[in-house]
Amino acid sequence: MELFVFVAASIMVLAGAIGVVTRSNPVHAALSMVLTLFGVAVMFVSLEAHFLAAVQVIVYAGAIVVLFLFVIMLLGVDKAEDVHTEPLKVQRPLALIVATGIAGVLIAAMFAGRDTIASGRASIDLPTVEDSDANTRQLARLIFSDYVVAFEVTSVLLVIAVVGTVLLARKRRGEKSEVSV
Amino acid sequence: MSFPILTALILVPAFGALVVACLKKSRPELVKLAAVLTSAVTAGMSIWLLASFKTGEAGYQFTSQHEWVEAWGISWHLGIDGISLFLVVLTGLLFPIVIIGIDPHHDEKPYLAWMLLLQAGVMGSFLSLDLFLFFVFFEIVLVPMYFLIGGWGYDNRIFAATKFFIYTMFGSAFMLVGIIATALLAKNDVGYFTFDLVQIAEHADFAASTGRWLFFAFAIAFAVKVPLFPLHTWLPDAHTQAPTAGSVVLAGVMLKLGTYGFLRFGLYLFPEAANWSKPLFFTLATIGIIYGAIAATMQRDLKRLVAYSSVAHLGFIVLGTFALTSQAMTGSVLQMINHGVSTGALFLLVGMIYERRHTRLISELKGLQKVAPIFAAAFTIVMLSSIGVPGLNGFVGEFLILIGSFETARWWTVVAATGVILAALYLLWAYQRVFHGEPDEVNSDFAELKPREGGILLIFIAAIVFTGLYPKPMIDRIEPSIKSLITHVEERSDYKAPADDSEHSDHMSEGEHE
Amino acid sequence: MIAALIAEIKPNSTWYLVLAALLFAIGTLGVMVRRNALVLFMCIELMLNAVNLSFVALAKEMDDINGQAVVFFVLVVAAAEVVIGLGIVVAIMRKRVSASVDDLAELKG
Amino acid sequence: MLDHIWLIPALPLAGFLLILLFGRRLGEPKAGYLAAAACGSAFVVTALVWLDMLGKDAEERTKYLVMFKWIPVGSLNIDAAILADPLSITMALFITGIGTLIHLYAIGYMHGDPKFSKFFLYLNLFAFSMLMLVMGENLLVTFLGWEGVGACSYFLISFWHTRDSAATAGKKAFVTNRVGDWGVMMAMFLAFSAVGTLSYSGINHAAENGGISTVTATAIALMLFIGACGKSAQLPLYIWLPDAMEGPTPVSALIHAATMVTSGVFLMTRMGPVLHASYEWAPTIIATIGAATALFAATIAVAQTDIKKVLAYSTVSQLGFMFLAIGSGAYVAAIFHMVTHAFFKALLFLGSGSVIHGMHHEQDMRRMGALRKLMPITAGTFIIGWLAIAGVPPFAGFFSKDEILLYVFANNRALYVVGMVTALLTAYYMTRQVIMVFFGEAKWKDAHEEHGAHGDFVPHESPKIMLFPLVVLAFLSITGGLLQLPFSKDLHFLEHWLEPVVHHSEANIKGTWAYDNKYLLLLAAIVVAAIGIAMSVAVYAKGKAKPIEPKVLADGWYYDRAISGFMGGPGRKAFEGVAMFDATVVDGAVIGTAKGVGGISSVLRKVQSGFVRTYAAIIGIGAIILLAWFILRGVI
Repeated sequence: MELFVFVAASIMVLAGAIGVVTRSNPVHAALSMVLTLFGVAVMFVSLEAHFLAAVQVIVYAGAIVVLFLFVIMLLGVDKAEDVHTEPLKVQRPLALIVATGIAGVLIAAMFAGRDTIASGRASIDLPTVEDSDANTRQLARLIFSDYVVAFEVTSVLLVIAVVGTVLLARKRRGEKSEVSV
Repeated sequence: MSFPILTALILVPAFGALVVACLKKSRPELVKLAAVLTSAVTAGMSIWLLASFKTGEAGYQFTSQHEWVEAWGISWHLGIDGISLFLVVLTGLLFPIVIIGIDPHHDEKPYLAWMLLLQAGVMGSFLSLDLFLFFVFFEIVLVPMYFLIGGWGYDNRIFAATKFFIYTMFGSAFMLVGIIATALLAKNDVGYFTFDLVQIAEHADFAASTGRWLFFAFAIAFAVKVPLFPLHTWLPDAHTQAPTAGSVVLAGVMLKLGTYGFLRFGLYLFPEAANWSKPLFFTLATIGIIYGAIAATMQRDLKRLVAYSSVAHLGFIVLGTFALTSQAMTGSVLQMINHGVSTGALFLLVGMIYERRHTRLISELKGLQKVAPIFAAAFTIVMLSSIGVPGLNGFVGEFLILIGSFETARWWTVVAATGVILAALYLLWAYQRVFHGEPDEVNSDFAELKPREGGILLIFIAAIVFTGLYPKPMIDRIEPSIKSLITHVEERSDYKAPADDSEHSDHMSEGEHE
Repeated sequence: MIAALIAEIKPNSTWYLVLAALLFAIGTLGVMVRRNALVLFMCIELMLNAVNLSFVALAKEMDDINGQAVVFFVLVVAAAEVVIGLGIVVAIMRKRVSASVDDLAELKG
Repeated sequence: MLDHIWLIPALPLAGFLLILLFGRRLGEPKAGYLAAAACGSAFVVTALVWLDMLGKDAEERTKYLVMFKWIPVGSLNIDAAILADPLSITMALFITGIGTLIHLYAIGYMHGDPKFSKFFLYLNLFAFSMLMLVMGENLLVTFLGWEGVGACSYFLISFWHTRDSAATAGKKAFVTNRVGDWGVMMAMFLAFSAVGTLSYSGINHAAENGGISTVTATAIALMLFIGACGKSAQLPLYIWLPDAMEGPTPVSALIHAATMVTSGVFLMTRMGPVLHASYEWAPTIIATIGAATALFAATIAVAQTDIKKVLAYSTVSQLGFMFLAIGSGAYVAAIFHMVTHAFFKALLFLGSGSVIHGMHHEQDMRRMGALRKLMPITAGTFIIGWLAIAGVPPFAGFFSKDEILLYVFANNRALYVVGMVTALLTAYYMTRQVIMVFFGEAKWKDAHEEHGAHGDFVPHESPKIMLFPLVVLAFLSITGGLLQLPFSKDLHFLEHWLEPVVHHSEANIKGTWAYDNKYLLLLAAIVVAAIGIAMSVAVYAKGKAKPIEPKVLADGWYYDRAISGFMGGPGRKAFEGVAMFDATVVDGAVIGTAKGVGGISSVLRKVQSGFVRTYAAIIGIGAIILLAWFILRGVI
């Protein structure tokens, strides 16, 4: 059963990812990304990170992707990008090599570092993850105790981001926008 | 607590620069007034300093010390002794003369502000007794000079200014490393972390190899500034392209930062290394003397010629500095002033020629003595001073340097003295081509000296003649500090100064008189 | 038999990590080949997701919930980043028509 | 009076300052009279001092006067001090005396020159410098005067600076003298490091008492001699003196015949004890160079056609004689000859100046002739000068030259022969000059008709103010020999007078063959002079033989030309090479470094394409490399 879930989720993730990279229309790309994000959420569930799975769906698929789509629609850049030509000649082969290389070294690193992971396991305090609420409770306890400062700073960051975006994107007086809302 | 005269010497021109920068451009007379006033106040203070300086004392006078960055041992430590006294006075007097006497032709406001900032920087460099403070001022000096050359210079000014700036920065980078390393390495000996020059010099005891490395870090910066062969090539470009005032200040006081640095920091902090490396400096100085003179002979541009002659003259100063005898070193300090006065005056004169004829090329000038005899006479006196004719200031310094160096650097001195012949050659040849002969059409309406120009030159000529005939007041103030420096070097290295057998000579010269 | 055998196989953390590596590689590939600024952002999101996935997988592997806490923060910061990024894109789009990053080459040496 | 010796140099200095301030306002001829008065009063003071000295014992004739401490640093203690002793007063007497005469002469000679007052400004400055030179108490004060006269010489030679040749000659004189100055400076350094003082009394005292090692003494003496070679125009540095004739003739008379050029002789005399303390070959070198110069210059003088050039080479030759005397230990004879030479050479120069003045600035002797009738006083005095220099008794030159030859004979007979040949040549070329200028046919008529410049050109006698000095100098040239008559020990006035200064270093020739047979040598000298005159008369007056004036002699053995050729050719090329080296190699290294950095940057900056995607790829490559590195190192 777990294998089936994993394979299905993997296909979702990879297909979505490839879709993002290859679809010429940004709207399609954004929709492909939703597929990936769902796949990852599924995996979170199977990895018993229920809270994160929920957040993943709500924040990413719900908020971020919608934001993307809004911006695409707003700016009217939904016309297809010409993905068949590449003005920079070396860019595509180079990108392929680099991407393959990164995948390669990451996997290699993973296998090389397996022992470290194995040795690290015993030394860490294990939170129990049995009932469905436990994960959320534990995470909440952790965030509001050990990570409370980081949490507060993150909230400040979000406020700044909002204010900053409003400032960036607002129309200045006298400035004629090419995009009418 | 007496009046902090030294601090005032730095802050008054700096403040003047600020005021000038803030004044309105539309009121040029106010701007000029502010600049003249602050520089005159500085001049007055430096004269007061000269008058109240205690003759015959070796140590630092008028010291003022305040913590600046306590955690790093940096302090605002100023002081003056015989070595720096006349350089400070020269700085104090040269700037008002230049500000009053030379017209920048355009953008007077920023020009004056930069000049005053330059004065503050040079003053600070000569007065600092803290390594870090010195470095700050040493670098501050570059900025106004860069803008003066770049903003008010001649055709190729940007290139020259950039070359000047980068070349000097290159040297300073080594010194910065040297300064930090010195302070860190001296921490154990001194007992606490400090950049204070006196504390480090008196207490630190560097291992021979360490001291040599540190010494060379400093020496590169100073050698570039002096400039010592083969690091001299920024000088002809900077001098040629700089506006007249820039050249006068550059030759008058800025080059002395290098030679002064050797005395104040090189010898004082690292006596062992300086003593060990002196053959190198003798050789470079001697090469500089001969080489600069030969190169000067063949220049087509009057300003370049004077610039190369500076290379030669400063070679004498470096030779005297490292000779480590009281005659040679006193002569070096004296020659710093003399070179400032006579080469400054030469640049002033060349600037006047340029004002009139809009060329500095020797081949374009001819027969000026016939149409402007007083101008030619002034040029002649300054030229003879530069050649080193006795009775004028150039000779006193050169003679003292050579007679002192003869004791410790005999063969170098023998060669260096031939530079005296070459000096006559290049200056007289240039003089002949510019002033002698029958003036051609373009040169025949060359204007005679104007009263303002004559007045300024008169100050220079008075200084030239007075120093040449009666240098004793200067020597009396310089010598004690030099002697204590030599003692300092003797205590900390295996150098022994030649025996001071004054009994012998006194018996001869005074016993038989009357 | 085979089905049973297959059912026996449980995907362990390595599987997830390999998948995360692949996802990350695809994300980088996208960053390198796509010109549309918005798609670029999406690819960056993919890469972030890859990292998140590996964090969660390792948290399970090592029984350490700290990994999940990190993912939580990554999510929040990613959201902030997207907001700012899209704000910048909007600001740029005011000045020019194209969303292609190739046109934003003013810092060319 | 001895307390007021400072007046001697101070008076010309005051004259200089007055003319500097008011010269233009005074104008012609007041400025000239002021200058002459300054110099003349200095002469009066000197004479008074001299009389005062005469009244004292020999030991009390030395007076030091310290004006102020000049350069006191550590053990070096130099006073601005002057010294009056028999030697310096002798020098001062004839400097101020002849100087005054020449000042007067110049008032006439420089008549109408636009820079009249400036000329006297320089002359007074020169007189001051020259007096400082001879009255200096130490080497440095002397050096002050030494360079001062050099500078004045430079100003005066290039006085007519619009003429290129005058400007070049002035520069040449200064630079050549500087070579000599290098020697003087070296001597000062050596003396200071050996003795610790620069005062004459200190150095000479040490030299007399063995306080200076023989090596050092030799070095000092030879270095001083290099300086003397420069100033006194000896081989190989004589080249500037013939060119110095570009200056106005009074300058040639005062500076380049009577006073400045003899300062080398003075300095060697002053430092005689040091020369005495050196190796024996050192004086021999000096004597040999002196003799060589004397002969060399005399041969050149034989073929010169310029009236002043003949006298210039003659001066070089006579100065060679003086060094021959110095090298032979005959200091008194050297000074004696210096004084008589000052008389008759100044006379000859002033006479030639009078001729040039009368001929409207014609200097070529081939265009003169038969001037004795038109310029009787000039001719008469010139002839007296000629007899004096040719060594005809009882004129001054005869006695002084004979005194030198006596010592030379005792010292080195080969050099004596050289000296005799030179004496013969001297009589020959001076006779030639007198004949060409004052006797024979009047060639100036044709010459000027050819040019057509002056239709009714007739040479005229000079004004009285120019003739007066000629007469005085002619009188002195006749009687100058009285200073030191060879006949009896009692008649050696100069020797007794200078005794306190030279007693230590003066050679003792008593008992030598030469001393015992000095009348024989005297007779030989007369014979030689007579032969020289007779030969010249035969060639130039009677036309019995063709004149021997080869081009090689007229061109001064090509020595000067070789030097200028070298300086203008390879020397200049070498200098240019250095300048090129500086521009290309030294500065090239700097510029090259800058260009190199710039070049590398311009390659590297291409990496900054501005394409974000490319940057991403590069980051990716970097990440791969880093990770691969860690994996391979086994860090992970």
